[in-house]
Amino acid sequence: MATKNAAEKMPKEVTEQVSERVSGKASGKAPEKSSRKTSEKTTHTVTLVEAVNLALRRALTDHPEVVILGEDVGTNGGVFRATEGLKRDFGFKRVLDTPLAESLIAGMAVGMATQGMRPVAEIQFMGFIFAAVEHMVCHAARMRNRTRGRLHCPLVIRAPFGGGIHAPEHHSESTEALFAHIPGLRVVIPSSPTRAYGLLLSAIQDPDPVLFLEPKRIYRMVRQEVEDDGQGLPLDVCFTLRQGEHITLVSWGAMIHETMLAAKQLAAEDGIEAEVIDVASISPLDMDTIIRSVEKTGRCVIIQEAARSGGIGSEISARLGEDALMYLQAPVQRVTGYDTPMPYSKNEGLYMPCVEDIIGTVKKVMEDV
Amino acid sequence: MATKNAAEKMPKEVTEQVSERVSGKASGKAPEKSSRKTSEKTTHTVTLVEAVNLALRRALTDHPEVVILGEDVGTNGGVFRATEGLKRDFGFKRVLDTPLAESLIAGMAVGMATQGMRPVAEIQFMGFIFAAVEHMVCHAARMRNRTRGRLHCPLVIRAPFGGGIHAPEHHSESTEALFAHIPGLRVVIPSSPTRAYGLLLSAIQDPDPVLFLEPKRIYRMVRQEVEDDGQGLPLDVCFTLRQGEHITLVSWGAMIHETMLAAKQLAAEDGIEAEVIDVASISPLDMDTIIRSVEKTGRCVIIQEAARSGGIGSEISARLGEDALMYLQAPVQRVTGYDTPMPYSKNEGLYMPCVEDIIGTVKKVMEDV
Amino acid sequence: MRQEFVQTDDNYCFIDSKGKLVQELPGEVSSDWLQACYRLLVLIRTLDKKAVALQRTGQMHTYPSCLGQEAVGTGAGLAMQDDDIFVPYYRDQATQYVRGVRLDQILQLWGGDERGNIFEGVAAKDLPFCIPIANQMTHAAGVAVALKSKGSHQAVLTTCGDGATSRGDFYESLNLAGVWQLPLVALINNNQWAISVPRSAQTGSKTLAQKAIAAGIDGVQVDGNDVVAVFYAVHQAMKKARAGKGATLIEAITYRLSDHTTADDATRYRDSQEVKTAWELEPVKRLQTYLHEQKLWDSDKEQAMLKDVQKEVDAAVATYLNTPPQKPDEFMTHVYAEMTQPLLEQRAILFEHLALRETDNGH
Amino acid sequence: MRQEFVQTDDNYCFIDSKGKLVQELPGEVSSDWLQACYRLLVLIRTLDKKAVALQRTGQMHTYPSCLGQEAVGTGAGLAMQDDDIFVPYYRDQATQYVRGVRLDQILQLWGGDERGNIFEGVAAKDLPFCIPIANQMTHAAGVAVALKSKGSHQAVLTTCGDGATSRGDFYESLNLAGVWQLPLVALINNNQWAISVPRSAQTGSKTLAQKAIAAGIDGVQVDGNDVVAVFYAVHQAMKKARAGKGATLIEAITYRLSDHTTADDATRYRDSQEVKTAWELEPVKRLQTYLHEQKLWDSDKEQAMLKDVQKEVDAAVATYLNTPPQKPDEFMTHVYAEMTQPLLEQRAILFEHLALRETDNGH
Ligand SMILES: Cc1ncc(C[n+]2csc(CCOP(=O)(O)OP(=O)(O)O)c2C)c(N)n1
Ligand SMILES: Cc1ncc(C[n+]2csc(CCOP(=O)(O)OP(=O)(O)O)c2C)c(N)n1
Ligand SMILES: [Mg+2]
Ligand SMILES: [Mg+2]
Repeated sequence: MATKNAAEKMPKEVTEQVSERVSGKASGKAPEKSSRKTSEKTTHTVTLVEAVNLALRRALTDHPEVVILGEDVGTNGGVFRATEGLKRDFGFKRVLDTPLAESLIAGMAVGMATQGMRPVAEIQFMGFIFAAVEHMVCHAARMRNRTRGRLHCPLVIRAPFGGGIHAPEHHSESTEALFAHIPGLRVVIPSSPTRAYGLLLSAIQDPDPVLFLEPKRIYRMVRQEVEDDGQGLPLDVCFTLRQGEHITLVSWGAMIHETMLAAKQLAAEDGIEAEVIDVASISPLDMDTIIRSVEKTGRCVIIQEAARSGGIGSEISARLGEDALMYLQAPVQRVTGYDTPMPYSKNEGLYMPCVEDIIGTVKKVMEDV
Repeated sequence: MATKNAAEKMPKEVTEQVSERVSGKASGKAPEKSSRKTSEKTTHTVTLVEAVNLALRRALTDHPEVVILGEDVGTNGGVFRATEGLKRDFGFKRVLDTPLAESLIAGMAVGMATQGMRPVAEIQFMGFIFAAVEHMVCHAARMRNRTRGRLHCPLVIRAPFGGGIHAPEHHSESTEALFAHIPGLRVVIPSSPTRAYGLLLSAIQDPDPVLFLEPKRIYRMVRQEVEDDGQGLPLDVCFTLRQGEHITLVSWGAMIHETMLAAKQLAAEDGIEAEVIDVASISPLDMDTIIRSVEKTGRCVIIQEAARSGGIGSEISARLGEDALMYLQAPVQRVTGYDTPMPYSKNEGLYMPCVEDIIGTVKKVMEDV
Repeated sequence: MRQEFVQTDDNYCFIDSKGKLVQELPGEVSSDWLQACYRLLVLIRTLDKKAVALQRTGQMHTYPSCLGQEAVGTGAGLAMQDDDIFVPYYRDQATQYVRGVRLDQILQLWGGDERGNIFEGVAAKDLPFCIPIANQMTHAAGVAVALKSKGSHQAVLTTCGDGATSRGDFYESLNLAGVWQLPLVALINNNQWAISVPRSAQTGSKTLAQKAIAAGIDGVQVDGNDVVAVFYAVHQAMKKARAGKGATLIEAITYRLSDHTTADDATRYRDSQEVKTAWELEPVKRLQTYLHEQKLWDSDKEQAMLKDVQKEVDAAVATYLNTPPQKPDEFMTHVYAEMTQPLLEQRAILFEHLALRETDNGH
Repeated sequence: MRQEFVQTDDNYCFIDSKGKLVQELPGEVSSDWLQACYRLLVLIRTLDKKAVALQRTGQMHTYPSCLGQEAVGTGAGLAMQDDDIFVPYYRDQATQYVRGVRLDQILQLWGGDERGNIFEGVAAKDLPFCIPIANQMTHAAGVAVALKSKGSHQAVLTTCGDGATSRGDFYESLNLAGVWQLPLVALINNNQWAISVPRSAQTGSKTLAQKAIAAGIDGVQVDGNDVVAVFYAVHQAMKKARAGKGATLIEAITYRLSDHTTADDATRYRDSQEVKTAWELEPVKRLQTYLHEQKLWDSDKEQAMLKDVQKEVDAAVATYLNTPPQKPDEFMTHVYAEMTQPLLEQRAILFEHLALRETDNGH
């Protein structure tokens, strides 16, 4: 199962520019071979969550060692319907409703993975992932290294994350940075149906553990044509969604939506052409693509929904300061959530970065000389 | 119980320079008043771990609501003897040996704290803290905000951390950055006996939850005179341990030791005068002190034992790039651990930054123009 | 050690689903008590219906109905003394109300406003409801430690669902309660479902009560649809706890007649026949029947009570809807006792952003 | 449901502390088996002593002796079939050895070298020992799920200490094993201490075996100092598991005769009299006595065996001490299947730093 060239998989609703870097890398990064031949291709017009479902379906079809597990993933099809119909179509031995215990879910996934299965576990909301952290950090991320390659953990932990859907407390967190600091894990975040499909397939095929975070606010925001061809997208490159020479905007997850809107508005109203990079794989981080863009534009704004201090934005900004300092015509700026818990649902809008915040910050950075 | 002016509490073994900023801030930041008068002053020549013991003793004496809990903290006095003699002297109602369950330890500390107690819980090694994360993130850090101040969580979680003592797997981690990204927590790290005493007392007196990480590699490295006067040190300032005009070295925890050695050697052999800042409270972060120093020196190297990507060093570097860009004469550089699990004990030396690494990096940064 | 543990407890039920007395009522239960109790059940059901309606009309966010489980919460609440501490989970509207949390606060919380957690009076030291499953149980253990170490004669009541019994915190807290003889009572609202996962898929143990044996504490099953049985079991267990005689696990057997929350659609995963059967066991009707048959109740009383209850709920809804919003920076000012330097800086950014949003929305 | 559960199991003990037969040996146990078993116990004790000596002389890092618990590990190991999977904790030297892990690898691991985990042969799919307490039990549950879903007739054996029974993972995994009827056997090495915390302070339950009741699975107690009893209990439980008849929790009652690890000093927290008493129950002597009395053993055989065992241990030590170090970047090359871009960049930094260190040490 080869990784498709990233360019082919670009979403339709955004400017279809892929940096050379991405395409270049992608071809050299085919995930592990499938144990079965991929089935027929079909094209579907789907939302992000439907693309997740499509990828899971494809993985279950092509790889007998794939098993879905989690709370309410079976008969109920997941609280967001990401696993809808999978139990019906693949049976209860492939789609397991577990007892309500996140440490168990992560721990058993580790055990399963060491014996050659490819568990794809769902944590119902990222706010409930903390009990799974011990197994992710101490075992999933280390089994290969600990055994010098004798055993490894090809598992995926999926979790919807982020705010904006007026959910109760603990249902709106963005703590991706915690996991990006853990060596041995991959942390991958799609921001469109095509990328959800391609990245999730690659995550499942990858021989190492992947945390796959799904931006639930945009689960149903747009539809795209997704070719269900079993082809993954590369896990270790950024996607350049829009080219521009004046400033680089870097983001990931649901914030890509606001970032693209801001870029369009800046172009239309102010003649500012922003390059937009979707980081997608926040760990390991593809700094080359970002640095190359900033070398060109000289300016950068990073947009992150998570709390400000110690987020992925800080890592990217730090790396730019270290490796692209001489190209920077203005300080890198971050538009972020705040160092507070996500407010209860009535006030989450206050917390979340929005288009106006991005545009305002970009204009300030453009004025800087 | 007032916070002592930070300057008075500086360790004896290092250059006793405290930035104005620190002294200035300290006076305005007295932790909560004690519920009892502090007892007599005495002076002790102690190691860092003994200073921890002294502070715990003082807190137990002065505050009836303080209770110590954890695994082996009672009769055994803790596996590093941090709680030595406390059960004997304060009784089993004040010093609780808990069952072996970290989620329980953190969860019960939350419950105790909401009812006016001040639990000081020990996690035996930072590598075993992960099961406590759920309660730290979802409850300790949020109880005040969730209840709009009706309840709060004045608790301390102490844990020895870091490598260099040839311990088994999971006994040498430095994952402080995970906690520094959690709003509502404080994360405090002493690097000398005096700071261990003063910061731990302030952590216990603080009305909010504090993760207090003890650099076990230097638990017994030096002795200092510590005045057991019940006075805390401020929790939200950096400590400037050495003044210098050529470059700023920023570190925390055990790495302060290597950083100070490097600074001395650089001064003696190369005439490079480094300013050394001990961040001490990595969250909330006192960037003012660091920025002010870099405005003066124009160069900065950050030394961190933790994995490179997404560490505290990244946050500091990012902030310097954003707020001090025009002062930077060279890119900020980081000397760090690697994006790998800590190697098993035989090879941990390969992973850990050392004096030579720091000096080499500083010289490179000094050459940059 | 292969023997399974299924033993029906003596006081499993007092008033059965037909409204018939199964055994003599406990001395603590008077006719007045029963009538007040009935009003509470109706009030909670009325609030619950209203809350769902508010959510359906966009005036509230996700809400977890307690339909069918009113007796569990009400019976538990009535068994508590003022200075006991309650450590709830999210389906405890009834107990919280009995503890003095206002109805409008309950709505406010599910409307996404933290101020609903500013409890006063008896509930001032109670914990807010806990959403991460079973976490409240270790908090409750900690509260019990605090009470015990103060030498008080109070006890702690904590609650959880049947699904929660699969989580580590459930066992860790009960284990502590056993070995430290804590004044703790843990009440399981066994409503047969954890979202879409039935009780039978959650554990292989025949009862949830028998999980107490792992902790060396007492375990009791009660009919969770009989408010008297719930009250009496909790009452006895709390008395034991207050007397320093240790912890109890109580399994109240009931049924979640509603969807899991307003975001759920239970028809996807459970049989309508099962729900229909469960309706025959529900707690309100049986108490009404009993009161009627005892001549303690009539339709005049019923009408007056319903009107009164409706008025109380309507007033709460009005208060909820008319509560002015929080200040825009209020989500920053309670994170720490004092605002930190980073937060002060970030508040400035917030205000800048809010100004940008204003301008942009203005033009 | 107030009844406590203490029931002595039929096969609690076969050979008692005086070396006397308490009941007929199981058919599976032959004289040859017993002699081989005795050699294993002595071998593990010899290795253990040597390992402590290596640590004391700075040739190894922290080491957890299994002194006194050799029968638990040995009996368990002998009850496993080759294609079963073992999921150990850190005090399982004996079982690992029986599974084919080399003695030098055991030393290598405690000497701080990951290559000790490169098991071959029968143990190739066994997990490395787990240090975070009880985590291995959920891994074992996952392994059991994998075996079950492959339709294999293998079973999983996992182990833990008495302290581990306080941790959520212990209960969560057993609960799953119960409800999913997993082919899992969990064996508790109840050595009475979790570092300094005695069994009595860990839980209020009278036995650890009764914790099985919470999961709806069988629980059994055995004399952990009788290698036959341990073998037979594990053997029976594994057979049941392989037959698809569900999981078992076994509590093996023994004693930690050593310090917790070489970093510990047990005299700080426990009575020397208790240790003395425990020595009278230890597993090696009783088997030796039994063999002698059965005329299956004599001092010639003993001498020959001791010499042989010493030779084997000495050879392992030599291999351990002479193993060349890993390559300096080996701690980077196994983090992911392929080195990532950041790691490639960081390897360059590592080599730069190593060069700096060389130079600096050179002048
Ligand atoms: C740790 C955690 N995991 C998952 C969830 C999502 N979730 C909310 S309620 C629920 C089911 C709870 O079932 P049960 O304990 O029976 O309580 P009930 O809702 O039926 O009253 C789940 C899985 C959560 N809140 N917390
Ligand atoms: C999660 C976790 N917490 C704490 C520790 C530190 N620790 C190592 S061994 C031990 C005691 C374990 O006791 P027990 O389960 O009885 O096993 P034993 O060592 O007696 O065989 C502790 C607390 C750990 N390894 N993992
Ligand atoms: Mg339920
Ligand atoms: Mg033990």
